[in-house]
Amino acid sequence: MNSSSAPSIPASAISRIQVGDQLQPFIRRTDFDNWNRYAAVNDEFLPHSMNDEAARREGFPKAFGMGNLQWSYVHSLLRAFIGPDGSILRVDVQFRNPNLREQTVTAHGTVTGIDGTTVSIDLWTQEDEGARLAVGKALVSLPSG
Amino acid sequence: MTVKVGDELPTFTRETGFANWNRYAAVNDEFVPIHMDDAAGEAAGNGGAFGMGNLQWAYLHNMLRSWIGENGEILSIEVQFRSPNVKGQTVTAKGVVTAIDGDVISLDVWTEQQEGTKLAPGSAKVKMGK
Amino acid sequence: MADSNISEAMKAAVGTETSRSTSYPISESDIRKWAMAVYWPDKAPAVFTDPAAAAKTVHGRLVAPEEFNPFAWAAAKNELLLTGGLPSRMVNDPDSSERALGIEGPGLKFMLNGGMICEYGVRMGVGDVITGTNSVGEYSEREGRLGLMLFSRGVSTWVNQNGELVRRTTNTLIRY
Amino acid sequence: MTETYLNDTVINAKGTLCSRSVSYPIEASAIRKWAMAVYWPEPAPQKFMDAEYAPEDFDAFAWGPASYASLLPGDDSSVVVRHGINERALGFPEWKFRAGLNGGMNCTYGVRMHVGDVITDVKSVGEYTERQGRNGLMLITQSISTWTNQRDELVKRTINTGICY
Repeated sequence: MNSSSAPSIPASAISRIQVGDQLQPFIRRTDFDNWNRYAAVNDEFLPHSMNDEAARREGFPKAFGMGNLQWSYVHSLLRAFIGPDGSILRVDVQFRNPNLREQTVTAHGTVTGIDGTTVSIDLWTQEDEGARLAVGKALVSLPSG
Repeated sequence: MTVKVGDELPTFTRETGFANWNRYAAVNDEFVPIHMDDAAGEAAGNGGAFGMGNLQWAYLHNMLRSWIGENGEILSIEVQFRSPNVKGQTVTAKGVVTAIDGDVISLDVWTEQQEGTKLAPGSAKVKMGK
Repeated sequence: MADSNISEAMKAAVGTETSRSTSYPISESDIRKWAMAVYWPDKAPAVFTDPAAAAKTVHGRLVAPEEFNPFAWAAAKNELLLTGGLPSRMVNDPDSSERALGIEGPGLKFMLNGGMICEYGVRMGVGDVITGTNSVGEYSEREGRLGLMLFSRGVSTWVNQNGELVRRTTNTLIRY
Repeated sequence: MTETYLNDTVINAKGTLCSRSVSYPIEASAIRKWAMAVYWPEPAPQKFMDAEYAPEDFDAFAWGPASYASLLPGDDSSVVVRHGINERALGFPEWKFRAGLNGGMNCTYGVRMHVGDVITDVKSVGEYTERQGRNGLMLITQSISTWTNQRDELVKRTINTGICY
């Protein structure tokens, strides 16, 4: 876990951010509990996310979660960082590996650039062993001050 | 429509499994391990995950609503959950008229699986839509 | 073995609008439940569940999480702009996006969600009615661990009832 | 071997009002999704898609109440009991059961629920009985849930039966 020793940054104003800052990670142990709730709100009832057998038929060792939920985790990570008055301008994510049942998924972000009140961030989600599930970039804007 | 004692209602049928149960959990916030995880259902002695009694309840309501029509009324309903609704079962909600008293119709209602075993037997009182 | 799965017809289709949907008005409970689900088991932030807390933000009202989908479950209106078939979300068919265009698909067997890019405009909030238009994005391909992989993109543009851009999403589908 | 579950506290609790929950206003979106789920995979009837009124079985407290208050002396309402009643706050024995089953429901309907309705649910203790069964002595619990709308009209009264052993 490469962020555990780094300082975590609360909802912020632009003046307190520096390149290299790590965002406070967003962590979830993932299982049917999370996926079925997500399916509930997004009407995304996929057999391979509800049923181990169905996932095995598709060649995966067990059920796996929606890319869309990784997407939400990344947004939750960004929202905590920007606070209620910041905005998310752009997010770009690729899904590299399936989020298998019972993995603990951690969403991380690192500040890579600051331009005026716009902050660029590298972000990713990883499982317990550190393998990256989703990787991407974001642009957010923070309140000045 | 003239209703008489002994009339059977048009049935309501669903093949049941995670696809129905998780949708029901979605609207009822009923995310219980025994309903979404085979291992948890097995640990509870049901050989796998099984469906919510509340969904059997909803299926009985669906059947009644379609029979009584737009302006009908379900006055009361009562069921017992006798047997678990396990994955892959085809569940059918059925009803039969047992008595008529003025405009109040009494019914036996139940859900059964494909072999005819009753899962949730009960009774209801309804008024037909005018 | 084909050198490319991208036909001339597929190239020509890039930019075509395929479908348009209009949402039901976004309600408080849609936002509340979305936030509860994606933050679970923690409590959802008050800005998504408490109109009074939300009123104190720059938005001045309850707004939805950025990734909220007002078309989940049902739309008030769905229009197919092409006659070839259903939008890809409705069926589990790797060729459905080409089928919708009335052209032949590459006939690949497997598909994966390759990722998405989203650009955000104004926030969605209670009462907003969103119109989403889907169009065909660029195709590309490359040799990878799963053989020749086809990358196709769908572009979805959402505007609110005032015609303001809410977001533009580019989804990448990987087929092999 | 348990000889009886029914001590005086349990027997005398019958009829005790336990909690009052108030729902969020019912929204068209909740009615629509409920109907879509219970009719799935067929489309829900149009009247529910248009949210003319809610299906009878609709739960206005799914996904949580807007407010919850225990009516039991000494209970600080910190434990929100959605199903059944707060047996601990009632001072019932801390039974250790191997299984708890949904035994059944009995519901009497009044007026329909519509968009904008705010439902109040008052839960009370029903009859607790016991019976010798295959799995030993079973406790049969009843909780009663009475729903009224913002005009104080009865929406439904439900008796939930639980079986514990």
